[in-house]
Amino acid sequence: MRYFAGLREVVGQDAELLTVPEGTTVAAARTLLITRYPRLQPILERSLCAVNREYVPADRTLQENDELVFIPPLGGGAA
Amino acid sequence: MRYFAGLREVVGQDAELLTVPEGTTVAAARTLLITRYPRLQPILERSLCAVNREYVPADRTLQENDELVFIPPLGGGAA
Amino acid sequence: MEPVIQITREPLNREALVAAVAAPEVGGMVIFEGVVRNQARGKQIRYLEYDAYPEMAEQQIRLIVEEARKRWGAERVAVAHRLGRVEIGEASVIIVVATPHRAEAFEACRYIIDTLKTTVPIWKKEVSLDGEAWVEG
Amino acid sequence: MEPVIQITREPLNREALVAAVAAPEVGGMVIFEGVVRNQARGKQIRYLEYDAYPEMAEQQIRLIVEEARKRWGAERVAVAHRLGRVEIGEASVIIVVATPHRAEAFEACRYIIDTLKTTVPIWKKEVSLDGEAWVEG
Repeated sequence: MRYFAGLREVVGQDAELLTVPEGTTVAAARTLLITRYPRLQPILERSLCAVNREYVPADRTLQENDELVFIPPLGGGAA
Repeated sequence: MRYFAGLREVVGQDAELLTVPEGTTVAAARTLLITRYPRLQPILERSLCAVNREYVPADRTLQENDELVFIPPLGGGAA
Repeated sequence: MEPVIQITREPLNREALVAAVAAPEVGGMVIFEGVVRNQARGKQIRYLEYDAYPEMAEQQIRLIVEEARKRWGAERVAVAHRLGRVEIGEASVIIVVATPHRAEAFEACRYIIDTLKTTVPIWKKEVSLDGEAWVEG
Repeated sequence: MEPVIQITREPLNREALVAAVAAPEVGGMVIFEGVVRNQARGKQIRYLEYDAYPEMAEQQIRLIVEEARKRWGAERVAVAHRLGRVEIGEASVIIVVATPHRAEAFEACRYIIDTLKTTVPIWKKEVSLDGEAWVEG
Protein backbone atom coordinates (compact mmCIF):
# COMPACT_ATOMS: atom_id res chain seq x y z
CA MET A 1 0.00 0.00 0.00
CA ARG A 2 1.18 3.48 -0.80
CA TYR A 3 -0.65 6.62 0.25
CA PHE A 4 -0.81 9.94 -1.55
CA ALA A 5 -2.37 13.36 -1.07
CA GLY A 6 -5.35 13.41 1.27
CA LEU A 7 -5.03 9.70 2.08
CA ARG A 8 -1.46 10.11 3.24
CA GLU A 9 -2.39 12.99 5.47
CA VAL A 10 -5.10 10.95 7.21
CA VAL A 11 -2.97 7.82 7.55
CA GLY A 12 0.14 9.76 8.54
CA GLN A 13 2.53 7.64 6.50
CA ASP A 14 3.60 7.12 2.90
CA ALA A 15 3.27 3.36 2.69
CA GLU A 16 2.61 0.22 4.67
CA LEU A 17 2.56 -3.50 4.19
CA LEU A 18 -0.91 -5.04 3.99
CA THR A 19 -1.06 -8.76 4.62
CA VAL A 20 -4.20 -10.40 3.29
CA PRO A 21 -5.29 -13.96 2.45
CA GLU A 22 -4.71 -15.15 -1.10
CA GLY A 23 -7.60 -14.21 -3.40
CA THR A 24 -8.51 -11.06 -1.50
CA THR A 25 -10.09 -8.48 -3.79
CA VAL A 26 -9.25 -4.79 -3.95
CA ALA A 27 -12.75 -4.13 -2.59
CA ALA A 28 -12.08 -6.34 0.41
CA ALA A 29 -8.77 -4.59 1.05
CA ARG A 30 -10.61 -1.30 0.99
CA THR A 31 -13.03 -2.58 3.63
CA LEU A 32 -10.10 -3.75 5.73
CA LEU A 33 -8.48 -0.34 5.51
CA ILE A 34 -11.68 1.42 6.53
CA THR A 35 -11.83 -0.84 9.59
CA ARG A 36 -8.27 0.13 10.44
CA TYR A 37 -8.70 3.87 9.67
CA PRO A 38 -12.39 4.79 9.96
CA ARG A 39 -11.63 8.37 8.94
CA LEU A 40 -10.63 7.09 5.48
CA GLN A 41 -14.15 5.98 4.65
CA PRO A 42 -15.45 9.05 2.79
CA ILE A 43 -12.30 9.53 0.74
CA LEU A 44 -11.81 5.81 -0.01
CA GLU A 45 -15.35 5.53 -1.26
CA ARG A 46 -14.60 8.21 -3.85
CA SER A 47 -11.20 6.79 -4.80
CA LEU A 48 -10.23 4.75 -7.84
CA CYS A 49 -8.00 1.70 -7.43
CA ALA A 50 -4.63 1.05 -9.00
CA VAL A 51 -2.56 -2.12 -8.82
CA ASN A 52 1.00 -2.01 -10.07
CA ARG A 53 0.43 1.46 -11.55
CA GLU A 54 -2.64 0.63 -13.59
CA TYR A 55 -6.25 1.42 -12.87
CA VAL A 56 -8.15 -1.78 -11.99
CA PRO A 57 -11.76 -2.61 -11.12
CA ALA A 58 -12.58 -3.25 -7.44
CA ASP A 59 -13.11 -6.99 -8.03
CA ARG A 60 -9.48 -7.47 -9.02
CA THR A 61 -7.79 -10.05 -6.76
CA LEU A 62 -4.45 -9.25 -5.18
CA GLN A 63 -1.23 -11.23 -5.64
CA GLU A 64 1.90 -11.30 -3.53
CA ASN A 65 3.98 -8.11 -3.93
CA ASP A 66 1.20 -6.20 -5.69
CA GLU A 67 1.48 -2.45 -5.21
CA LEU A 68 -2.03 -1.33 -4.26
CA VAL A 69 -2.87 2.35 -4.31
CA PHE A 70 -6.20 4.07 -3.84
CA ILE A 71 -6.34 7.18 -6.01
CA PRO A 72 -8.28 9.97 -4.31
CA PRO A 73 -10.33 12.22 -6.60
CA LEU A 74 -8.13 14.30 -8.88
CA GLY A 75 -8.23 18.08 -8.95
CA GLY A 76 -8.95 18.13 -12.65
CA GLY A 77 -11.61 20.62 -13.55
CA ALA A 78 -11.41 23.78 -15.54
CA ALA A 79 -8.35 25.38 -14.01
CA MET B 1 -3.56 52.55 -54.97
CA ARG B 2 -1.07 50.48 -53.07
CA TYR B 3 0.23 47.14 -54.30
CA PHE B 4 1.31 44.16 -52.24
CA ALA B 5 2.66 40.66 -52.75
CA GLY B 6 1.97 39.22 -56.21
CA LEU B 7 0.28 42.41 -57.42
CA ARG B 8 3.32 44.49 -56.60
CA GLU B 9 5.59 42.14 -58.44
CA VAL B 10 3.48 42.34 -61.60
CA VAL B 11 3.05 46.12 -61.45
CA GLY B 12 6.63 46.71 -60.44
CA GLN B 13 5.84 49.44 -57.93
CA ASP B 14 4.46 49.86 -54.40
CA ALA B 15 1.84 52.49 -55.08
CA GLU B 16 0.45 54.83 -57.66
CA LEU B 17 -2.12 57.56 -57.98
CA LEU B 18 -5.31 56.56 -59.75
CA THR B 19 -7.41 59.45 -61.06
CA VAL B 20 -11.01 58.50 -61.73
CA PRO B 21 -14.27 60.42 -62.16
CA GLU B 22 -16.34 61.03 -59.04
CA GLY B 23 -18.68 58.12 -58.31
CA THR B 24 -16.38 55.49 -59.82
CA THR B 25 -16.88 52.14 -58.14
CA VAL B 26 -14.17 49.80 -56.93
CA ALA B 27 -15.29 47.37 -59.64
CA ALA B 28 -14.78 50.05 -62.31
CA ALA B 29 -11.34 50.85 -60.92
CA ARG B 30 -10.50 47.17 -61.16
CA THR B 31 -11.51 47.16 -64.83
CA LEU B 32 -9.39 50.23 -65.44
CA LEU B 33 -6.38 48.56 -63.82
CA ILE B 34 -6.81 45.46 -65.94
CA THR B 35 -6.83 47.67 -69.04
CA ARG B 36 -3.60 49.24 -67.88
CA TYR B 37 -1.95 45.98 -66.74
CA PRO B 38 -3.54 43.06 -68.60
CA ARG B 39 -1.37 40.59 -66.70
CA LEU B 40 -3.19 41.57 -63.50
CA GLN B 41 -6.46 40.11 -64.68
CA PRO B 42 -6.27 36.62 -63.15
CA ILE B 43 -5.01 37.80 -59.79
CA LEU B 44 -7.35 40.82 -59.60
CA GLU B 45 -10.32 38.62 -60.28
CA ARG B 46 -9.48 36.56 -57.22
CA SER B 47 -8.69 39.57 -55.01
CA LEU B 48 -10.81 41.20 -52.33
CA CYS B 49 -11.10 44.98 -52.17
CA ALA B 50 -10.16 47.27 -49.32
CA VAL B 51 -10.73 51.00 -49.07
CA ASN B 52 -9.06 52.87 -46.26
CA ARG B 53 -7.99 49.61 -44.62
CA GLU B 54 -11.41 47.98 -44.51
CA TYR B 55 -12.81 45.28 -46.73
CA VAL B 56 -15.53 46.71 -48.98
CA PRO B 57 -17.87 45.29 -51.62
CA ALA B 58 -16.99 45.94 -55.26
CA ASP B 59 -19.89 48.36 -55.71
CA ARG B 60 -18.41 50.79 -53.20
CA THR B 61 -17.88 54.23 -54.79
CA LEU B 62 -14.55 55.96 -54.38
CA GLN B 63 -13.98 59.38 -52.80
CA GLU B 64 -11.06 61.72 -53.09
CA ASN B 65 -7.97 60.50 -51.19
CA ASP B 66 -9.39 57.01 -50.66
CA GLU B 67 -6.67 54.41 -50.26
CA LEU B 68 -7.71 51.56 -52.56
CA VAL B 69 -5.99 48.20 -52.25
CA PHE B 70 -6.78 44.92 -53.94
CA ILE B 71 -6.00 42.06 -51.58
CA PRO B 72 -4.67 39.02 -53.45
CA PRO B 73 -5.66 35.62 -52.07
CA LEU B 74 -4.13 34.97 -48.67
CA GLY B 75 -1.89 31.99 -47.98
CA GLY B 76 -4.10 30.83 -45.14
CA GLY B 77 -4.64 27.13 -45.21
CA ALA B 78 -3.52 24.48 -42.82
CA ALA B 79 0.12 25.42 -42.41
CA MET C 1 -5.28 44.97 -21.00
CA GLU C 2 -4.75 46.48 -24.46
CA PRO C 3 -3.72 43.66 -26.78
CA VAL C 4 -0.09 43.55 -27.86
CA ILE C 5 0.09 43.52 -31.68
CA GLN C 6 3.43 43.42 -33.47
CA ILE C 7 4.11 43.23 -37.19
CA THR C 8 7.84 43.23 -37.48
CA ARG C 9 10.84 42.27 -39.56
CA GLU C 10 12.72 41.19 -36.42
CA PRO C 11 12.75 37.62 -35.05
CA LEU C 12 9.75 37.07 -32.78
CA ASN C 13 10.34 36.98 -29.05
CA ARG C 14 8.14 34.39 -27.36
CA GLU C 15 9.34 35.24 -23.86
CA ALA C 16 8.48 38.92 -24.19
CA LEU C 17 4.98 38.11 -25.48
CA VAL C 18 4.36 35.68 -22.61
CA ALA C 19 5.58 38.28 -20.11
CA ALA C 20 3.21 40.84 -21.63
CA VAL C 21 0.10 38.74 -20.89
CA ALA C 22 1.11 37.46 -17.43
CA ALA C 23 -1.12 38.45 -14.51
CA PRO C 24 -2.08 36.99 -11.10
CA GLU C 25 -5.55 35.98 -12.33
CA VAL C 26 -4.21 33.90 -15.22
CA GLY C 27 -4.81 30.15 -14.81
CA GLY C 28 -4.28 28.94 -18.36
CA MET C 29 -2.15 30.15 -21.22
CA VAL C 30 -2.14 28.84 -24.78
CA ILE C 31 0.64 29.78 -27.17
CA PHE C 32 0.45 29.05 -30.87
CA GLU C 33 3.52 29.34 -33.06
CA GLY C 34 3.54 29.00 -36.80
CA VAL C 35 6.95 27.73 -37.79
CA VAL C 36 8.53 27.67 -41.25
CA ARG C 37 8.91 24.06 -42.28
CA ASN C 38 11.16 22.44 -44.80
CA GLN C 39 8.47 21.24 -47.16
CA ALA C 40 5.06 22.25 -48.48
CA ARG C 41 2.94 21.00 -51.36
CA GLY C 42 5.63 18.48 -52.17
CA LYS C 43 8.35 21.08 -52.55
CA GLN C 44 11.58 21.44 -50.61
CA ILE C 45 11.37 24.91 -49.09
CA ARG C 46 14.49 27.04 -48.73
CA TYR C 47 12.83 29.91 -46.84
CA LEU C 48 9.66 32.00 -46.80
CA GLU C 49 9.22 35.66 -47.53
CA TYR C 50 6.30 37.46 -45.84
CA ASP C 51 4.73 40.66 -47.13
CA ALA C 52 1.94 42.64 -45.48
CA TYR C 53 -0.31 45.62 -45.86
CA PRO C 54 0.83 46.56 -42.41
CA GLU C 55 -1.65 49.23 -41.33
CA MET C 56 -4.62 47.15 -42.43
CA ALA C 57 -3.10 43.96 -41.03
CA GLU C 58 -2.78 45.55 -37.61
CA GLN C 59 -6.33 46.85 -37.76
CA GLN C 60 -7.70 43.46 -38.83
CA ILE C 61 -5.82 41.70 -36.03
CA ARG C 62 -7.26 44.21 -33.59
CA LEU C 63 -10.79 43.35 -34.78
CA ILE C 64 -10.10 39.61 -34.42
CA VAL C 65 -8.73 40.01 -30.90
CA GLU C 66 -11.71 42.17 -29.94
CA GLU C 67 -14.05 39.44 -31.20
CA ALA C 68 -12.16 36.85 -29.11
CA ARG C 69 -12.55 39.10 -26.09
CA LYS C 70 -16.30 39.30 -26.65
CA ARG C 71 -16.77 35.58 -27.30
CA TRP C 72 -14.50 34.04 -24.67
CA GLY C 73 -13.61 36.90 -22.34
CA ALA C 74 -10.01 36.66 -23.54
CA GLU C 75 -8.66 39.85 -21.99
CA ARG C 76 -4.94 39.15 -22.25
CA VAL C 77 -3.73 38.57 -25.79
CA ALA C 78 -0.52 39.12 -27.72
CA VAL C 79 -0.15 38.59 -31.48
CA ALA C 80 3.11 38.96 -33.37
CA HIS C 81 3.73 38.35 -37.07
CA ARG C 82 7.07 38.39 -38.77
CA LEU C 83 7.67 39.98 -42.20
CA GLY C 84 10.47 39.55 -44.70
CA ARG C 85 12.64 36.49 -45.00
CA VAL C 86 12.02 33.76 -42.42
CA GLU C 87 14.21 30.66 -42.27
CA ILE C 88 13.22 27.01 -41.67
CA GLY C 89 12.52 26.49 -37.97
CA GLU C 90 11.87 30.17 -37.26
CA ALA C 91 8.47 31.41 -36.08
CA SER C 92 6.43 33.41 -38.56
CA VAL C 93 3.58 34.06 -36.12
CA ILE C 94 3.09 33.76 -32.36
CA ILE C 95 -0.24 34.13 -30.57
CA VAL C 96 -0.45 34.08 -26.78
CA VAL C 97 -3.79 34.00 -24.95
CA ALA C 98 -4.01 33.97 -21.17
CA THR C 99 -7.31 33.44 -19.35
CA PRO C 100 -8.49 32.37 -15.89
CA HIS C 101 -9.48 28.90 -17.23
CA ARG C 102 -7.91 26.89 -20.00
CA ALA C 103 -10.92 26.19 -22.24
CA GLU C 104 -11.27 29.87 -23.16
CA ALA C 105 -7.56 30.20 -23.92
CA PHE C 106 -7.68 27.23 -26.33
CA GLU C 107 -10.83 28.46 -28.07
CA ALA C 108 -9.68 32.04 -28.40
CA CYS C 109 -6.16 31.15 -29.58
CA ARG C 110 -7.50 28.80 -32.24
CA TYR C 111 -10.06 31.34 -33.39
CA ILE C 112 -7.43 34.06 -33.66
CA ILE C 113 -4.98 32.06 -35.77
CA ASP C 114 -7.68 30.53 -38.01
CA THR C 115 -9.25 33.93 -38.66
CA LEU C 116 -5.91 35.68 -39.04
CA LYS C 117 -4.91 33.24 -41.76
CA THR C 118 -8.03 33.97 -43.78
CA THR C 119 -8.65 37.70 -43.27
CA VAL C 120 -5.42 39.51 -42.38
CA PRO C 121 -3.56 40.93 -45.41
CA ILE C 122 -0.25 39.13 -44.94
CA TRP C 123 1.11 37.04 -47.80
CA LYS C 124 3.79 34.45 -48.03
CA LYS C 125 6.08 33.57 -50.86
CA GLU C 126 7.63 30.12 -50.82
CA VAL C 127 11.16 30.04 -52.08
CA SER C 128 11.96 26.45 -52.99
CA LEU C 129 14.59 24.67 -54.98
CA ASP C 130 12.25 24.94 -58.01
CA GLY C 131 11.70 28.69 -57.83
CA GLU C 132 9.37 30.95 -55.93
CA ALA C 133 5.62 31.52 -55.72
CA TRP C 134 3.11 33.49 -53.68
CA VAL C 135 0.99 30.95 -51.84
CA GLU C 136 -2.77 30.99 -52.22
CA GLY C 137 -4.74 29.21 -49.48
CA MET D 1 10.70 11.03 -31.28
CA GLU D 2 10.27 9.55 -27.81
CA PRO D 3 8.05 11.93 -25.85
CA VAL D 4 9.71 14.07 -23.19
CA ILE D 5 7.97 13.50 -19.85
CA GLN D 6 9.11 15.30 -16.72
CA ILE D 7 7.62 15.17 -13.24
CA THR D 8 9.80 17.43 -11.19
CA ARG D 9 10.08 19.63 -8.12
CA GLU D 10 12.11 22.19 -10.11
CA PRO D 11 10.58 25.19 -11.92
CA LEU D 12 9.48 24.18 -15.41
CA ASN D 13 11.59 25.31 -18.34
CA ARG D 14 9.44 26.24 -21.33
CA GLU D 15 12.41 26.97 -23.58
CA ALA D 16 13.97 23.57 -23.04
CA LEU D 17 10.67 21.80 -23.78
CA VAL D 18 10.18 23.79 -26.98
CA ALA D 19 13.73 23.02 -28.05
CA ALA D 20 13.10 19.31 -27.42
CA VAL D 21 10.23 19.15 -29.95
CA ALA D 22 11.75 21.38 -32.65
CA ALA D 23 12.39 19.78 -36.05
CA PRO D 24 12.55 20.93 -39.69
CA GLU D 25 9.18 19.34 -40.52
CA VAL D 26 7.32 21.23 -37.76
CA GLY D 27 4.85 23.80 -39.10
CA GLY D 28 2.70 24.41 -36.02
CA MET D 29 3.39 24.29 -32.33
CA VAL D 30 0.87 24.64 -29.52
CA ILE D 31 2.02 25.19 -25.97
CA PHE D 32 -0.34 24.94 -23.01
CA GLU D 33 0.70 26.21 -19.61
CA GLY D 34 -1.31 25.80 -16.45
CA VAL D 35 -0.44 28.69 -14.18
CA VAL D 36 -1.16 29.06 -10.46
CA ARG D 37 -3.65 31.87 -10.07
CA ASN D 38 -4.49 34.03 -7.13
CA GLN D 39 -8.03 32.84 -6.62
CA ALA D 40 -10.15 29.73 -6.94
CA ARG D 41 -13.61 28.84 -5.72
CA GLY D 42 -13.92 32.30 -4.20
CA LYS D 43 -10.80 31.90 -2.08
CA GLN D 44 -7.63 33.98 -2.12
CA ILE D 45 -4.89 31.48 -2.90
CA ARG D 46 -1.46 31.85 -1.30
CA TYR D 47 0.18 28.98 -3.19
CA LEU D 48 -0.48 25.42 -4.36
CA GLU D 49 1.15 22.21 -3.30
CA TYR D 50 1.26 19.34 -5.82
CA ASP D 51 1.62 15.69 -4.89
CA ALA D 52 1.91 12.76 -7.29
CA TYR D 53 2.15 9.02 -7.50
CA PRO D 54 5.13 9.63 -9.74
CA GLU D 55 5.75 6.25 -11.39
CA MET D 56 2.08 5.82 -12.25
CA ALA D 57 1.74 9.47 -13.30
CA GLU D 58 4.56 9.08 -15.78
CA GLN D 59 3.08 5.87 -17.12
CA GLN D 60 -0.38 7.42 -17.50
CA ILE D 61 1.07 10.44 -19.30
CA ARG D 62 2.89 8.07 -21.64
CA LEU D 63 -0.42 6.34 -22.48
CA ILE D 64 -2.11 9.68 -23.14
CA VAL D 65 0.69 10.87 -25.42
CA GLU D 66 0.62 7.56 -27.27
CA GLU D 67 -3.11 7.98 -27.83
CA ALA D 68 -2.52 11.51 -29.18
CA ARG D 69 0.08 10.11 -31.53
CA LYS D 70 -2.41 7.54 -32.83
CA ARG D 71 -5.29 9.96 -33.19
CA TRP D 72 -3.55 13.03 -34.62
CA GLY D 73 -0.13 11.83 -35.67
CA ALA D 74 1.39 14.02 -32.95
CA GLU D 75 4.95 12.69 -33.04
CA ARG D 76 6.69 15.47 -31.15
CA VAL D 77 5.38 16.02 -27.64
CA ALA D 78 6.78 17.23 -24.34
CA VAL D 79 4.87 17.16 -21.03
CA ALA D 80 6.22 18.54 -17.77
CA HIS D 81 4.45 18.70 -14.42
CA ARG D 82 5.73 20.41 -11.34
CA LEU D 83 5.43 18.93 -7.83
CA GLY D 84 5.70 20.53 -4.42
CA ARG D 85 5.02 24.16 -3.66
CA VAL D 86 4.19 26.34 -6.67
CA GLU D 87 3.71 30.08 -6.31
CA ILE D 88 1.15 32.38 -7.96
CA GLY D 89 2.17 33.03 -11.56
CA GLU D 90 4.38 29.94 -11.81
CA ALA D 91 3.60 27.13 -14.24
CA SER D 92 2.36 23.87 -12.74
CA VAL D 93 2.16 22.07 -16.08
CA ILE D 94 3.48 22.69 -19.60
CA ILE D 95 2.51 20.69 -22.68
CA VAL D 96 4.18 21.29 -26.04
CA VAL D 97 2.93 19.64 -29.22
CA ALA D 98 4.60 20.22 -32.58
CA THR D 99 3.12 18.91 -35.83
CA PRO D 100 3.39 19.64 -39.55
CA HIS D 101 -0.01 21.43 -39.50
CA ARG D 102 -1.61 23.43 -36.75
CA ALA D 103 -4.99 21.70 -36.42
CA GLU D 104 -3.39 18.51 -35.12
CA ALA D 105 -1.25 20.40 -32.62
CA PHE D 106 -4.31 22.15 -31.16
CA GLU D 107 -6.36 18.96 -30.96
CA ALA D 108 -3.60 16.86 -29.47
CA CYS D 109 -2.54 19.49 -26.92
CA ARG D 110 -6.10 19.99 -25.72
CA TYR D 111 -6.68 16.25 -25.51
CA ILE D 112 -3.49 15.73 -23.51
CA ILE D 113 -4.23 18.39 -20.89
CA ASP D 114 -7.93 17.48 -20.55
CA THR D 115 -7.12 13.79 -20.14
CA LEU D 116 -4.15 14.44 -17.87
CA LYS D 117 -6.35 16.42 -15.51
CA THR D 118 -8.82 13.57 -15.14
CA THR D 119 -6.67 10.42 -15.19
CA VAL D 120 -3.11 11.19 -14.07
CA PRO D 121 -2.53 10.70 -10.33
CA ILE D 122 -1.36 14.20 -9.45
CA TRP D 123 -3.18 16.10 -6.73
CA LYS D 124 -3.22 19.71 -5.72
CA LYS D 125 -3.70 21.27 -2.34
CA GLU D 126 -4.84 24.87 -2.27
CA VAL D 127 -3.29 26.88 0.50
CA SER D 128 -5.45 29.95 1.00
CA LEU D 129 -5.87 32.57 3.66
CA ASP D 130 -8.63 30.36 5.18
CA GLY D 131 -6.55 27.18 5.44
CA GLU D 132 -5.71 24.37 3.10
CA ALA D 133 -7.59 21.66 1.23
CA TRP D 134 -6.95 18.99 -1.38
CA VAL D 135 -8.96 19.95 -4.42
CA GLU D 136 -11.45 17.53 -5.92
CA GLY D 137 -12.41 18.23 -9.51
